[in-house]
Amino acid sequence: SNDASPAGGGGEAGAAPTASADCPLASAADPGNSAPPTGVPMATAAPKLPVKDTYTVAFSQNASNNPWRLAETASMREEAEERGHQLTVTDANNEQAKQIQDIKGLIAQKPDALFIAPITEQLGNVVVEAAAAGIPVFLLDRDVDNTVAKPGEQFVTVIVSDFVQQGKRAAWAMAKATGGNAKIIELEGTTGSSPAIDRKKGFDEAITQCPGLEVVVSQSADFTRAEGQSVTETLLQSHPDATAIYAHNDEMALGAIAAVRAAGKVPGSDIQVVSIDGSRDALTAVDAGELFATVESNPRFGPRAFDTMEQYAREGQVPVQLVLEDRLFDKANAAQNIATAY
Amino acid sequence: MADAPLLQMRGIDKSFAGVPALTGVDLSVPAGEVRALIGQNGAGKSTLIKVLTGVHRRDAGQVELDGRPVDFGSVHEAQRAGVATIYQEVNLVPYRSLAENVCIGRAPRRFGLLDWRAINAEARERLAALDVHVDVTRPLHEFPIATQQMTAIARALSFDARLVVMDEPTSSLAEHEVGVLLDVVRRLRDSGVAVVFVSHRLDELYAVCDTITVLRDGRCVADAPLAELSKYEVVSAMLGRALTESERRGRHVGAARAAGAPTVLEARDLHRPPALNGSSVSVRRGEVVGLAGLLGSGRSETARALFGADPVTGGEMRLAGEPVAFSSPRDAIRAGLGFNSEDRKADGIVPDLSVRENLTLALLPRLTRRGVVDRGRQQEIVDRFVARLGIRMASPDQPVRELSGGNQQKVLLARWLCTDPRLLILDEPTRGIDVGAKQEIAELVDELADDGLSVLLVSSELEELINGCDRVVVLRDGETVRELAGADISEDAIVQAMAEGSAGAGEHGDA
Amino acid sequence: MTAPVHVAPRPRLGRVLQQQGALIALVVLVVFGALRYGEQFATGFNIQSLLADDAKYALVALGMTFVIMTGGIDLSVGSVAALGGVVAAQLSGAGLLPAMLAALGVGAAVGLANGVLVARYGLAPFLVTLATLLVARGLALQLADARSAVADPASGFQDFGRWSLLGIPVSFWIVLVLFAAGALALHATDFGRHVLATGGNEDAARLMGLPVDRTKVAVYVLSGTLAGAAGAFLGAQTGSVDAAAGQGWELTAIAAVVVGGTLLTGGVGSVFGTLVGVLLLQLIFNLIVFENGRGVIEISSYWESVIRGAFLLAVVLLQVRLTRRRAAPT
Amino acid sequence: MPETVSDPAATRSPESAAAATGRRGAVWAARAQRYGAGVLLVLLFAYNALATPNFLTVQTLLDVQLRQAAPVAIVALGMALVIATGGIDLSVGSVMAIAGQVGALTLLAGVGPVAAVALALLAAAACGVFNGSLVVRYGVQPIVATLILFIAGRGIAQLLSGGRLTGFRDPAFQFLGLGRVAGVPMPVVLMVVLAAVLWFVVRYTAYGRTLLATGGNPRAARLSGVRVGRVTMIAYVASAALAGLVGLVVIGITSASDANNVGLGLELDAIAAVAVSGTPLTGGRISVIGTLVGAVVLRLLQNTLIAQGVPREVAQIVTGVVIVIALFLQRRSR
Ligand SMILES: Nc1ncnc2c1ncn2[C@@H]1O[C@H](COP(=O)(O)OP(=O)(O)OP(=O)(O)O)[C@@H](O)[C@H]1O
Ligand SMILES: Nc1ncnc2c1ncn2[C@@H]1O[C@H](COP(=O)(O)OP(=O)(O)OP(=O)(O)O)[C@@H](O)[C@H]1O
Ligand SMILES: [Mg+2]
Ligand SMILES: [Mg+2]
Repeated sequence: SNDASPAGGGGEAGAAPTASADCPLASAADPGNSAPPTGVPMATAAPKLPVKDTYTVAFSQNASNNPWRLAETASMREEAEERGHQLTVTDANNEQAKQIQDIKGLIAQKPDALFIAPITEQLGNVVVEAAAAGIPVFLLDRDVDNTVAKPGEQFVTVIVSDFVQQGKRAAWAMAKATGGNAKIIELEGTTGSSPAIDRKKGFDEAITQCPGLEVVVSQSADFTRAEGQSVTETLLQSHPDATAIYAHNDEMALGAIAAVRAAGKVPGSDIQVVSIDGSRDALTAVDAGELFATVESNPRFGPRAFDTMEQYAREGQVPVQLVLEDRLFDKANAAQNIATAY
Repeated sequence: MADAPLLQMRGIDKSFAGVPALTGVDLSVPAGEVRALIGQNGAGKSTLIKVLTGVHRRDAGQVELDGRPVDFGSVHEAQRAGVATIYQEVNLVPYRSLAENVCIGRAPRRFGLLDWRAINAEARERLAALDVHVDVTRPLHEFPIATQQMTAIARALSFDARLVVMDEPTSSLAEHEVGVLLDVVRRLRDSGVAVVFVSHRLDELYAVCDTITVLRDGRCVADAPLAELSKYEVVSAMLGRALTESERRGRHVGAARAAGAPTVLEARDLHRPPALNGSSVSVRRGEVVGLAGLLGSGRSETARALFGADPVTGGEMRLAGEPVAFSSPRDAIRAGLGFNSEDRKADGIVPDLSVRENLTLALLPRLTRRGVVDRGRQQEIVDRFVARLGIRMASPDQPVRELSGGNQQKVLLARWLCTDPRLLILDEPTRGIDVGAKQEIAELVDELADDGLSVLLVSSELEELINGCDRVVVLRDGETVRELAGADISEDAIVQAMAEGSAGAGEHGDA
Repeated sequence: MTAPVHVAPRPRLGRVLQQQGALIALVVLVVFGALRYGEQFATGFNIQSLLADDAKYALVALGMTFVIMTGGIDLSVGSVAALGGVVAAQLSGAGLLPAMLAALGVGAAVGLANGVLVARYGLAPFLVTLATLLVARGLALQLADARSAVADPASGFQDFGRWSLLGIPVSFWIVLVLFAAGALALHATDFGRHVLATGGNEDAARLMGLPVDRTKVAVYVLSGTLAGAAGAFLGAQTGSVDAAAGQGWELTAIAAVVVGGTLLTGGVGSVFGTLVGVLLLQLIFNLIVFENGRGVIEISSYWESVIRGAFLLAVVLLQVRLTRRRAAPT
Repeated sequence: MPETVSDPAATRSPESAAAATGRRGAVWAARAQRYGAGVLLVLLFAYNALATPNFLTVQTLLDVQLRQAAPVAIVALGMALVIATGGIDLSVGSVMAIAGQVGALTLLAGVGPVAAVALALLAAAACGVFNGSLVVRYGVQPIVATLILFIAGRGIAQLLSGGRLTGFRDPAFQFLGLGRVAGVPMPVVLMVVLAAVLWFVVRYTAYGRTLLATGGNPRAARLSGVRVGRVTMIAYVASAALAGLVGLVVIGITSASDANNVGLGLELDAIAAVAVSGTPLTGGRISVIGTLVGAVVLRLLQNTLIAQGVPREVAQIVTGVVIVIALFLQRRSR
C-alpha cells in the first residue's frame, strides 16, 4: 500500500472550467498541507540518545512491493550513507507478524536508535518492548495505537503523513477539474489499509461542500495498475454516466486512464482523473493532460528522520509529532518536477 | 419355519445406472451352514454381498438377520451386527503393519490407550492359526498379495462373527493356503457360524459347502444342497447351457509343441535380491511355459524383470538370440512382449477410462498417425476382442471400474492380445475368472500358441500348469530349481520341486 | 509355507531419518546462529520472542498435520486464524477466557463446515477449504469493518502474550503440551489409527468398517479450532488483529508439515516432525534479520523469498535421498 | 457443456455414479453434475442482461467480460493439464511474474519484440521443467514441488525488477495484450485458439489418452508402455508456458511489468476455474470447455459484484459460497 503527509507548497490549479456557484471548493485555493500541529508536547520520557558523530541504527520497513516504499527506503539509505551512520534495514514483506518478528530481531541487536514504518497502527506492543530495551524509537509515515505506546514515552516521535489532508486536496483538485459538477468513480486502495481509509475520508468530507460532486460508485482496486484498469473497465460499463475518477494512488489512476481510453473516451476531457502520490509516471501523465492533478505523498523521509534523531540526541527533546510537506502537481508544475520525481 | 435361518435375503433388486445387476435374488443361510455362491463373472455375486453388508443400498427386497429385518447403512453397522466380510479385492491399509490391519477397530487397550504388545501378540497368533509366520510389525505393502489376503482373512475371523462372508478369498492363494482356509471354514461351521463362500473353483466348493446358490445375470437359477448337484449341473446352470466336449474332458496338451522351434526369449541367472536369486527361463516359438513356485518364490518378480518393469542387478537376457536389456516396459513392448500383471487393481486397469481406452492402451503407438488416434481402427479392434473374449459390459464407453472383476481381467487380456505379441507373459491370468471364461482363456492361449505365440504362464493352480504347458519351470526363493517337460510334468513332480528341502521356506534362502 | 519375510526396512528407517534430517538441520542452524551472532542471538529475549512467534504457526501446523494424514488439506487456516483473532480481540473486553473460547468456537465452526462438506458430501478438500478460505477472510474483514480489531488493553487478554514460565512463553508451553497430546493420540488411540488408515486407503478403511467420515470431520474441526486459537494468540501478542492477518499461513504450515516428514498423500506422518519443521522455517527469518544486522551483506525481502524457496528445495531433496522414494507423479 | 473427457466414457459415468446411490432423480443429479458450471453461467448472464446497464453490448462482452476472463482461463487450461496427471501447479502466478519481467527487461535491452517474447516463454518453460523434474525425477509431491517456485519465483522476479515497475511502449510487443484480430481482442483470440487446440489434443491425440491414463493409474500406464514421466513433464511445461504467455498478455495490457503484483493469487483462481467445471483433483479426467466456462463464470461473478458496488469482503464471501455450490452440484457420489 501507499502513504504520505502535510504542509504547504503546491502548484496553481490549471485552467479550470468555470466554477459552479454552489461549489466553494472550485473557486477556493489549494488547501495545501494541514497547519503544523500547534502545542505539540515534547518527547521527554523516551529513552535517551547519547551524542555521537555516527550511530548504528535500524530501520524496519513494512514492504518493498511498490515504488513509494522503495523510494522511502532508498531515501533512508542515502541519508544514512551521507551522515556515516550504519543502517540495518529489514523488510516485512507486507506481513504484520513478520514485521513484529523483524523488529524483535532488531531489538535483540541493540541498535542506538530504531526507525519503524509500521505496517498498521497495531505495532504498539513491540514499540513498547523496544522502549523497555532502552532503544529510542522513531516512527515513520504512520502512527501506532497511542493507547498502547505513548508518544514521547515509549517512542520519541512520529513523522506522519496526513492522508486525510491529501484526500481533501484531491477533492479540491477534482472540483477545479470539473467545475464542481461530476459523477465520480472512486478507486479505493487495499481494503483496510490506513491510506485507503483516510484518503477516502478526506475526499468524501470535502466534497460534501459541493452538491455537484457525487461519488456514484466506490470500489477497491488494491493500489495496483492492473486492478485499477480492470475495475475501471467494469465500472465504466455499468456506470456510463461517470465523468470523473478519483484514485487513491497514481498506479490505479494510470490503470484507470488506460481503461478510459479502451472504452473509447478521452481521459482529461470526457473523464477527469485525479490521484495521489506524485510518482514520475503520474507526472508524465499530468503533463500529457491525461491526469488532471496528483497530490504529492512525499516518500523522502531520510533527511527529516535523521535531522530529528540528531536533534533529539543534542537537545534531549523533540515534538512528539512532525509532519512531512507534500506538494500538489498539475499541468502548471508537473513538467519541471518529472526529473526529480521518484 | 421353526428356527428362522440366521441370514435371510428375499427379492433383492439392485441396478446401476438403470442396468440391473440383481433381480429378485433370494439367499438364506442357517447357522452352522456353509453356503456356496457361484456364478459367471458379472453374475452379481459381489454386488449381492455388498448389498448385504451395507456398501450398496438395495433398490428392493428384505434382509433379515436372526428373523429381524436389518438395513445396514455401513460396513461398520454390519460388523456390529455380527457380519464379517472378506471382499473380493484385498482391502487393507498398505502403510500400516500387518498387526494393525488385523486388529484396528477392535484393538486391545490399557488405560484407554492402545496396547501395542497385546495387538502384535494377537495378530501373530491369529496369523499363526492360518499358518502364516511373519513379522507382523512390517507394513502390509511389503508382503506379497497372498500374505495380504491371509491378513484380510485373519481380520475377518477376529470379529468372532455369526456370519462370515468370503468373496473369492482363495483367488490369490496357492494350494497350501487354500487348504488352511478350508479347514478354517469347516471349524467355523462346526462352531455354529454361518458362512457364505464365493469361489470359481468348484473343487473348493465341493470340499466345504453344504448348499449352493447359483446366480446368472443377476438372477437365482439354482438353490439346492450341493450334494444333489453334479459339477456339470452346477456349471451348466451357471453358464445357462450344456457343456462342450472339451469343457467336459478338460483338455490336455498332447505331444509338446514346438519341440524344435527357435528360442524366442532366454533369461539366465536373473538377480534382484531379495526376491530374485538366479532365476532362468527360456521360451521357444509357439511354446507355453509354466512358471511354478510357492508364494513369494519370485514368479511375479521374474515376470516383471523379463518385462523390464523392475531393473535386475544381475543376469542376462536374449531375444531371438540377440542380447537385450529392457530399461522399461516400453522397450519390452516394442520388442514384442506383453505382460499381464497379477494385481488387476494396482497394475492393470485405469478405473476412470472406458473399456475402449483401457483395451487399446498398449496399442496406442500403433493406432496413431502423426499423434492422432485412428478412431475407426480403434473401434474395430475393440469390437473384435470384446466379441472374442465375450466381455460383458453395457458399452465400450463404460468406465472399466464398473465392470465385474472377471470382466476387467478379460479387458486386460485383450489389451495385450491386440498388440499381437511374440511373447505374452501372464501372471495369474485366470485369477478370479469363472470356469467358463477360464476354459475360454485356456483354449485361447492354446490356440494362440498353435499360431506361433509364445506364452509364459505364472499360475498358482497346478492343474492349469499341467494341462496347459509344454514345459514348467519351478522357482524356489527366487531361484530356478527344476525344469519339467512333456510327460515329466505331473503334480507330484512340481510339488516336490517347489517344496524340496524347503524347511527354511519363509526365510530367503540366500544361498 | 508362508510368504517370506521380505527384507525391506526402507520405509520405517527412512521416516525416522527423515525427521532427524529436519532435526539435524535445526540444531546446525541454531549452533551456527549462536556462533556467528553471539549472545545477542542466544539471549533469552531473542529465543523467547522467537518461540512466542512460532507458537501460532505451530498450532496451525499441528492441525494441518492431522488433516494431511487423512489425505486431505486445509487451505482455510490462515483466514480462520484471522477470523478467530478478530473475534477474540473484539471480545477481549470480557476477559481472556471468553475471548479465547470464542476464537476456538468460530474456528471449530468453520472446521465443522469443512469437515461436513468433505466427509459427508465427498467434496474435494482442496476446493472446499479454498472456498472457506474466501468466506472466512470475508467475514473477518466484515467483523473488523475492514480495519484492525483492537484488543481491549485494560483486559487481561494481552497479558497472556507476556506470561512466561521458566523463560519460555506460556503460549509455547501450551504448544508443547498440545503436540505431546497429538503425538500420543496419533500413536495410541483409535482416533489416531483411524486417521492414518483413512489416509492410507480410504476405500479399504470403509470396508474395514472404520468410521471414516467421523474421522475426517474430526480432523477438520481440530484444524479449524487450532487455527482459531492461533488467531487468538496473535491477538494477545500484538494487541490487535489486522483483518489481513494470517495470509499465506496455510502454505507455511504445509511446508512445515512436509519438512517434518509427513507425506501429503496421507497415511504416514509425524507430529513432532511438524514442530521441528515450524521451528526450522521460522528460524530462517530470524537468522536473516541478524545477518542484515551485521551489515556485511544486505538481504532484501526478495532474497528472503528466494532463500526460503531454496531451503525448502534442499530439505525436500534431502528427504528424497533419505527415503529413496520414487513416488508415482500423483 | 463440460465435456468431461475421460473420453466419452466420463460423459456417461456421472449418471452411473449418481445412479449407483440408487436415489430417485439420480439422473437429474447427474445432469447437474455435468452442466453445473453451465447453469451458473446462464443464471449470471441472465441476471446481468436484466440488471446491468448496457451489459448486452459487444464492447462489454468482448472487451470487458471475455477479455478479463481470458488470462485466468488460459492459465486454467494449463492447470487442467497438470490436474489431469493428478498433480497441481501452485507456481503459475510467480511464473507469470518472471516471464513478464524477463519479457520487459529483454525488450528494453533492445532485443526486439519477437526475441523478447521468445525469451520470456523460454524462461517460463524452464520453470515448468524445474517443477516437472521435481515431480517426475524425484517423486516430490506436486503441491510441495510447485510451492518452491511459488515462494522463490516471485522473489526472483522482484530481484530482476528491483521491485520497481518496468514500463515500456512497443505496439508489436504489446500486441498480445492490446492487439485485435478481426475486432476481437487478442487475449480472447488466444483463449479460444488455445482451448480449441487443447480440446483437440485431449480428445483425438495419443497424448490425450496417455495423459488420462497417467493420471488415472500411473503404475498401470507404465506397464502398458506409457512414458509416464514424459507425459507428466509435458503437462508441467505446458502449464508454465501458458502462464508465461499470460504474463506477457497482462503486462502488455498495462504497458508495465509489475513483478510485485503480476499473477498474485492467480493460481487459486485457475484451480477454482478447473474445479468449478467439475473436474476432480484426483487426476485422470479433464474438461477443456468446462474449464473455460469455469473461468468465465468466476470472472463474470466478480464483475457483477464490482458493478453492483459490492464491497470486496462481501464479494469474497459470495465467491466462496458459489464455488461450494458448484462443487455441490457436480459432486460424484460414492
Ligand atoms: N459400481 C458399479 N457401477 C456400475 N455397475 C456395476 C458396479 N458394480 C458392479 N456393476 C455391475 O454389476 C454386475 C455384477 O457385478 P459383480 O461384481 O457383482 O459380479 P461378480 O459376480 O462379482 O463377478 P466376478 O466373479 O467377476 O467378481 C456387473 O455387470 C458389473 O458390471
Ligand atoms: N509389493 C511388494 N512390495 C515388496 N515386496 C514384494 C511385493 N510383492 C512381492 N514382494 C516380495 O517379492 C518376493 C517375490 O514375490 P512375488 O510376488 O514375485 O512371489 P510370487 O511367487 O509371484 O508369489 P505371488 O503368488 O504372490 O505372486 C516375495 O518375497 C515378496 O515378499
Ligand atoms: Mg465379484
Ligand atoms: Mg506373483
